[in-house]
Amino acid sequence: MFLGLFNYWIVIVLMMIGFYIVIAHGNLIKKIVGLSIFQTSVFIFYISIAKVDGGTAPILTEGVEIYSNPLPHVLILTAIVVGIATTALGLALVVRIKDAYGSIEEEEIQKKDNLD
Amino acid sequence: MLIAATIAILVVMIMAISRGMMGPTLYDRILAINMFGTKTVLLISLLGFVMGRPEFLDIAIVYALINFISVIGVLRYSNSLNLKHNNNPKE
Amino acid sequence: MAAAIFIVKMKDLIAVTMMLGIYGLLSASFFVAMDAVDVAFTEASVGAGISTLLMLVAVTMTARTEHPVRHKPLLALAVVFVTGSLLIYGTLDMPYFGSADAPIHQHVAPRYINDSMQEVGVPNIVTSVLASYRAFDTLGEVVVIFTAGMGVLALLLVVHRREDDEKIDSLNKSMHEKYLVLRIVAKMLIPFIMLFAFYVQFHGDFGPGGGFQAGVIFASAIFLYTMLFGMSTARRVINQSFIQLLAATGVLLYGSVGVVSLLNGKEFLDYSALSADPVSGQHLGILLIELGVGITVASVMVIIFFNFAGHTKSPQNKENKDF
Amino acid sequence: MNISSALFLLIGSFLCVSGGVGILRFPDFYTRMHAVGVTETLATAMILIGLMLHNPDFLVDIKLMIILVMTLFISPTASHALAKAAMHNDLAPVLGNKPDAKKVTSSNP
Repeated sequence: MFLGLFNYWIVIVLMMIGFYIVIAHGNLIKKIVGLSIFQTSVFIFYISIAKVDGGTAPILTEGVEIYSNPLPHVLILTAIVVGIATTALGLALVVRIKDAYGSIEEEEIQKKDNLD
Repeated sequence: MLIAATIAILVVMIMAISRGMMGPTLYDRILAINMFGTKTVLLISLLGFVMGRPEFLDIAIVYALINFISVIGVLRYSNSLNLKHNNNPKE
Repeated sequence: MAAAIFIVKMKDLIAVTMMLGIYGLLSASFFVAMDAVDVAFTEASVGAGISTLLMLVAVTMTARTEHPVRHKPLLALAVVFVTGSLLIYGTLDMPYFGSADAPIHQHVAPRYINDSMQEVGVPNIVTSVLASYRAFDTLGEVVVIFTAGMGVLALLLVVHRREDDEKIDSLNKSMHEKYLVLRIVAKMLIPFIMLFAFYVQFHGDFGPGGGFQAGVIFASAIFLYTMLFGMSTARRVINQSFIQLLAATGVLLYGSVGVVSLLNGKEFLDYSALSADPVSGQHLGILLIELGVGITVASVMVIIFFNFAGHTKSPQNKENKDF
Repeated sequence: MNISSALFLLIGSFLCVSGGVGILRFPDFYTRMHAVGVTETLATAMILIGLMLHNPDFLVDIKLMIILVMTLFISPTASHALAKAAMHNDLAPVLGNKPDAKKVTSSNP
């Protein structure tokens, strides 16, 4: 009966994995990886709700009546590219932190801050 | 037959993933990625035919290109990484 | 999806990056299965290629292995578990997968699907929604990308000292022997990749594709060149300040199309003002806007990559000076 | 669907699966790479030819052809680069029946 909700569950599992990585790991690069998994789970969520049974890709051709919903596709398409740009920004911050503190582990950075 | 081929490719993809997970060396993982990428190209072209709209092969072309670029990139940077590893122990 | 679970456990960050690459490929094939060809296109070029590369460069610049977690992850696990079960409880009211009468398919989507051919005249609905109906939104996205590129520039800018040509040549020669086969194949492929990027750019009205994808593909061709022919050679070919100028030009082109339509007495980014015939005006507007998007995305990606890859070298240079 | 196309697809799938078994079962990196590198190129070619025969549309055929040509370029090149990089970084192959060699392979990151 609940089989129709399967897609949401996959999304939630992925999202939670990403969330877990972000909160439980101290390594900053690992945190960014977690964020990007979280991000992808949101993409999958949007795309899966856009799917219509029996529909095809939203590019008009003759003889096809049912199309999947194009709106989420648009939103996600831009979100992916924006996502990579922001990820790059995050990685740039990590690199600078490494330059400044010599480490990318959260705890070591905090220790160094406390020493100052 | 199309569907059979799709299933075969899916099985192979699972095999490649498991090698990527087990892979004792870095190169095993790169190999797994490379194989996975090629299989994705095939999967996408097959899926286009299975779903009855084979116009979307552009995606497969992009995959083939990007796969190559990422493998080259990985190799290039893993090389520089290993050099660093050799230098570091002295410090 | 197992790849994601595995990422949690891995300590070796490079292996994590590899798995992220596989994860990107996997999610893109999922998008194809879900009819989202445009999205799959983008994810293919971004998720599988560029993000893996950037991660890898960042990993090489920082540390390779992750420190073991000292505190017990039980609290985090509990938080995750509670959030997850609440979310699952929330899904029980959601419409079933693939049902055609879900609320999302009731409001604007039918209008986009039924009327876009008359109003915009572009078969690819995703492109028409992206560049025409929601053009203002897309302008915002482009500005975000531009800002991110500028942020990376501000954080990682390496003042490029021009190395003497002899040094570049000698470096080039040593690399030439090392990467002989790769270089030849790359030389054959790079023009093709660039050509393909233009095809994607201008064919976006009819098939999957458009400015975002084309920009990323074009940038990846330059990445390939940079990786195989060295940073300094690539910088000789592509001037950094020129690229920065291009990034700004793309956004400017987009914005000025909007202003032109404003001056012609229509609303901001209403392309029917660009030409006497509304549909051809739409065509022109979409073409220009996609071009702006493509230029900005490509140049921002190149800026990001150049500064990341250039940054790797600067500590070594410093060390050399210290000795 | 005509018989020739089905035959090509069948051969391609078989090669794919054998490559997959190879990557899982072979003892060290070089043999694995051999298994993948050899089967992958041929399997891709077979499947793409099968699809070409299956499909009447000219444009789609051209695109399949482009993919095929590019795979024929890219796949061996990637294998070459991979093997060369592994060799450069002193990844020892497992030779003959020396169980010690395996340790060297696995200890190398």
